[in-house]
Amino acid sequence: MVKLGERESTRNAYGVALAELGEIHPEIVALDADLAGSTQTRRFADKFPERFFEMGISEADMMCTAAGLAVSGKIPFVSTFVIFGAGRAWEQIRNTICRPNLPVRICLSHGGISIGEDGSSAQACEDFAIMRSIPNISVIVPCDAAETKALIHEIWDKPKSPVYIRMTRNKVPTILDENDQSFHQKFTLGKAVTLREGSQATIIACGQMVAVGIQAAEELAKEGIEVRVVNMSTIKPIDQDAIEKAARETGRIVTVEEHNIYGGLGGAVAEVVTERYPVPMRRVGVRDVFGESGSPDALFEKYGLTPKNVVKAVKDLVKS
Amino acid sequence: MVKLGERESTRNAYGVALAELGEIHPEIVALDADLAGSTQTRRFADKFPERFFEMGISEADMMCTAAGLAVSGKIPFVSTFVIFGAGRAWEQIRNTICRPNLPVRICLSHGGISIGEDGSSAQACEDFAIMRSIPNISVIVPCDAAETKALIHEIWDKPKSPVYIRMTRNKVPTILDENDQSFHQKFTLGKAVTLREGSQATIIACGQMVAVGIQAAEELAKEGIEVRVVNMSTIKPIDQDAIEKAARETGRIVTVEEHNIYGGLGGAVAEVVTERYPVPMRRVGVRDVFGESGSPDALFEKYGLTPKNVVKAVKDLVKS
Amino acid sequence: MKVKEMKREMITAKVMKTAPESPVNIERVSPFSQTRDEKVLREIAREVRKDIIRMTTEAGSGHPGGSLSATDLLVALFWGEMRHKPNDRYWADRDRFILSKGHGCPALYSVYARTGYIAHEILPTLRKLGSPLQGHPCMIHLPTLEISTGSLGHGLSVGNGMALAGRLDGKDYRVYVVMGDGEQQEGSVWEAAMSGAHYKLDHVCGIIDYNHLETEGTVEEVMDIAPLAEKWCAFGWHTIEIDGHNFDEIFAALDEAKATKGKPTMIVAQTVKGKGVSFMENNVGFHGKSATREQMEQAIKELDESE
Amino acid sequence: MKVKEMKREMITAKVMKTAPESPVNIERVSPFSQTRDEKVLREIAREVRKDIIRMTTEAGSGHPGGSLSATDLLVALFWGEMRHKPNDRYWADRDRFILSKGHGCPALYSVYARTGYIAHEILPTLRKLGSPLQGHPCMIHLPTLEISTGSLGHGLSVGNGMALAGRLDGKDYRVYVVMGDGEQQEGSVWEAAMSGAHYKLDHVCGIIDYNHLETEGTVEEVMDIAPLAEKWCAFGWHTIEIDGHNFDEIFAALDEAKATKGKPTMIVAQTVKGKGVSFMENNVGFHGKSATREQMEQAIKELDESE
Ligand SMILES: Cc1ncc(C[n+]2csc(CCOP(=O)(O)OP(=O)(O)O)c2C)c(N)n1
Ligand SMILES: Cc1ncc(C[n+]2csc(CCOP(=O)(O)OP(=O)(O)O)c2C)c(N)n1
Ligand SMILES: [Mg+2]
Ligand SMILES: [Mg+2]
Repeated sequence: MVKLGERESTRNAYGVALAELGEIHPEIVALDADLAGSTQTRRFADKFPERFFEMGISEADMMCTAAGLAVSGKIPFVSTFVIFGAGRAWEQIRNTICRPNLPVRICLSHGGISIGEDGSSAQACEDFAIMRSIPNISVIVPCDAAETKALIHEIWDKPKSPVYIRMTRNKVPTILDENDQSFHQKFTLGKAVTLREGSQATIIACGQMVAVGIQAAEELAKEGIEVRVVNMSTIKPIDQDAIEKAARETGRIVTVEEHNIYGGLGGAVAEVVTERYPVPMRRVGVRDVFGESGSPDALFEKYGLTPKNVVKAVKDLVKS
Repeated sequence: MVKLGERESTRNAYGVALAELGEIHPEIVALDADLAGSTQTRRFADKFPERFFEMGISEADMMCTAAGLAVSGKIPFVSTFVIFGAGRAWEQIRNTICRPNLPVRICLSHGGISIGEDGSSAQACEDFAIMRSIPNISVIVPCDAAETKALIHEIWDKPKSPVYIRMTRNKVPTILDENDQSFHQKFTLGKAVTLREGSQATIIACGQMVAVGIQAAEELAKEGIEVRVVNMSTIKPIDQDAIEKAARETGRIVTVEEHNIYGGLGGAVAEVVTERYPVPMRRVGVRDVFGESGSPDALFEKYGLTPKNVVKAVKDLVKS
Repeated sequence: MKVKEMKREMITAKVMKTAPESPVNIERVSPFSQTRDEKVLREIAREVRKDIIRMTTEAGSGHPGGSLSATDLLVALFWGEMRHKPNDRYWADRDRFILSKGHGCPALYSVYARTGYIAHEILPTLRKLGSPLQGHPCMIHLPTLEISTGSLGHGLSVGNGMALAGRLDGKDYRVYVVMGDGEQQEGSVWEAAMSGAHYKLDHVCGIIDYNHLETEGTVEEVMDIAPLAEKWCAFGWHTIEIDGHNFDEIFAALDEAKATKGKPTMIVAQTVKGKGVSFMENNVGFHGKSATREQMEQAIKELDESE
Repeated sequence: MKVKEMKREMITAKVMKTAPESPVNIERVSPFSQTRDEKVLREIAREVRKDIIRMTTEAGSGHPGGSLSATDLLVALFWGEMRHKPNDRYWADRDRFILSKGHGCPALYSVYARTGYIAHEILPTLRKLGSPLQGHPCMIHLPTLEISTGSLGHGLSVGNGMALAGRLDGKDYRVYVVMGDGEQQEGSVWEAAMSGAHYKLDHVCGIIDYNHLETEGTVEEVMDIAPLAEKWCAFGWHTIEIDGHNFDEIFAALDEAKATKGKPTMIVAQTVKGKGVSFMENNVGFHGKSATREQMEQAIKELDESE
């Protein structure tokens, strides 16, 4: 049984993990753009001030500086908010990190609408799409703090190519698998994890929407609808086999993401589904609109990212 | 019967159309970032020097300046290469053009690998994905010079929201519909055009890949395989009905685009297909790698964007 | 005109039925009148500062520090400098104002309320779901805004665009853009600097709220921007350094800007982050955090008691 | 050492079997030796210029103008300044070179060939399918490159990153970055300027190829960057203005840069676009267009006959 445990933000776990890794691996350096307190790279900076580079509000410069460090043998972890990293510095990431295929870890926080009260200028719901369209880079969206920690430890030095990680501001429940308390420790790049079995549909989610998917599955179970729940934390390279298996075995797929319904997880899954084993899908996500100020929960409600929305999408498929 | 006519680059048609429109509509202004000769805004600049703003190699500044002009009642046409406009200035487009929903026309040239010898730093194959993930913006990829002209005349003042147009450097054949020589003049935002009928599969293409799709269809016809060919010049808002119709009536879909196979036209079609009427698909495009220097034709050959590749994809589906 | 009276009349502006182009509609008949009287302006600024404290505490988040440092600049512009009509917000000849450091919007919202663009009653909705007062300025939610901001480094370019449009249209409106000092680290600011000078946009006047703090500490430590005035000079701007809390100096600079032809002007205004509230002054802790209720009471008291 | 002899030996370097990390492999045994002898350098520069003309004409595209203007700078750096070993390209202590104005790569490729990093025979493959000599420098295709470039405005930041890494590793290598004058319009250049000064990267030396032309015309008309030296000064760089075709001045500036402590140095080198070929000099038409075969012959003749 999957349970939702204590709440912790993924960015917090990132900061803790980075500071831990810094102790062991002197080649790790970190860069931030005047947001180290928010992204939690401050934890690394405080421990290793000489390996931390505060770049000021200059995201483009930060990405290319990281490239220069990487090409000189360092493993740079680069952080800021998603919108300013993946967005403002997209072309720097594309041309000077991905094109030369450098091992930069682009670990951005405050993605999605859960950034909340700051409003739409920072509520990036485009990052899955814009990052996964670039060759060479891996795209990872951890579902909770524990997975974040496990993945940072896993990816710090492999792959030797760029990695993008999307984290969020708010505290999210830790997902506990009671049969396998430690499933997070097995984080493997490109491998989806099935959190719950079910035969009538599969919910494929990432980030904090995995917990939403689990809640939806539980509600559906009460009504006798048994759905599989898959944590697709790696959006690229995506686990095609897990998707095909879900399509074959459950015949229906609902994706859930804190992202635009265009081009993100839903799009990536649809690409695989249509190529491997076409089945009907629903994509739960932000419906191609800008967000606004509000609490994360109020926004999830307004923008359709609640268990209720997922339940509705599953039922929609099951009855059609 | 559809025939391939004279060759002209889409950017050339754009420059001509823009200069024509400038004559009629004094609210039109144009901006470029030291590439007006290449993007063809030079034609407008020469005629209306006081309404042309050369911004130098400052794409971010150019986009936000255009926003300031738009909010003051002008209709700005903004041009540079795709990689420097959609890429370098992505966040400016997102936050200061799309977020306030301003009628800026982002008309970028030299997209895709057909830019040729300049190599991978400028061969943007991510723009469909990164532009369509932003709310409010329309994404258009004209198939030839004639369509470019028609669409520029259509969209210059409507929608009142941002529009992105992707053009290419090389000369591409004009697509002539012998039954309806003027079909380009009917360009309607969001409406796909069927260029050829067929029942065994549908090729959905955009940009210069439409001509490739037509050639593929002709080759297939010789082998007795009749496929529909659809020009999906509007990638967003995408013509969902045309896609559903193709799925229902032909049962198989092959998308063809000068773009990464992730997140672009293929992704957009797969999203609709899985939601509306799941059928098997193949996505012909650049297979998530960076391009390189070479002639457009040599690159199309090497990166799998020839009629041969489309034929293979269709056969793959038809026999499976 | 007595400020206390003016204030009372100000807040009579009411939220009215929705305008077609906007989710908000505000009756813009207001008794607003302009002045450069320092005593009056200081009273207004005091009220604006109180609004800022209340709004952000009520919201439980927001950026009080940079709102307080910019307050006197905004008050000077809206009451003593800009040509504008709160009861005709789309007046084509109005001077344009852009808050490029969008996170300082509580100050702007208060100024909008106290000049009569919006109802004072809506200030407590800051950052709440459905409010026109978004966490960062959004013109879709609040059409009074000249442009949406929030991502640093965009505003000056937008201002240049408005200035180019004005020139094309033969209008003589001026464009005012307030930026942060941390914001100067964005390269796009320097692109805008270059093009503003290149196009000789002497109807653009930028103001830098040089409060020496950004999110993570002092600007000097995070990424030094000094010598700032020299940079703007080298980029071809007429540059004036002033005390950003001294109305005489602010107006002298604004007048000088207006008199300067052939190049845009940048006013580098030395300010104090958190200005007016003892425990917020020069305290980086209040860059992006609001006061607690108790702190709020204390702050209001201090402001009320200050001269 | 006679230049003619050196040249002959240079081109004996052969393309060898593929190295594990790269699609290209070049035997890097070369008789390369460094010198600041002006006569020798001028001969080398002449040959580099001939290579540039031949390569771009052979390719039918490319950027001869900006390659020719940067030639003397590159020759000075590789022959007379930088610490490097063409037969040990990954030598950890080598000085780093970044061509931020990546479109000028024909000059760099020729320099690589003539110093022995790559075989001279591969120069005619420029811009052809499968060539290590991509239209814009790509280190995946040519690992000799320190970084891939082609998108303007990235190189100085990358150089700063290399410099920070060198400092962390206790190495004393220096980093040289050549930029275009049009490139100065990119805001990210000024971000890099700020951080280079902030981190006191005195082992970074930038050089601006101030040829006064970009794609669409003169830099002054397109988007003026003057006064350029003042800008770099205001951004905290030690700034030196020189004639970029005068080896004495180039070396004096490079020496001064090395002697400057506590701040990075920017050398503003006045150059002539198309330098060395009469009909290309100051001709914007040859920014992004190669010479015809006839023009090529003419250019080679001119170069051969010039002193
Ligand atoms: C491009 C961009 N990067 C980062 C941020 C996040 N951010 C918001 S405020 C701020 C600090 C701004 O400092 P400053 O300009 O000095 O403003 P002030 O001191 O006036 O509040 C940062 C980094 C942003 N809004 N935009
Ligand atoms: C970011 C970016 N925008 C546009 C271009 C296209 N481009 C290539 S060269 C060039 C002009 C460069 O001028 P300059 O820096 O003066 O170079 P040079 O005169 O030395 O050739 C432009 C606009 C580019 N490579 N990168
Ligand atoms: Mg500040
Ligand atoms: Mg130049």
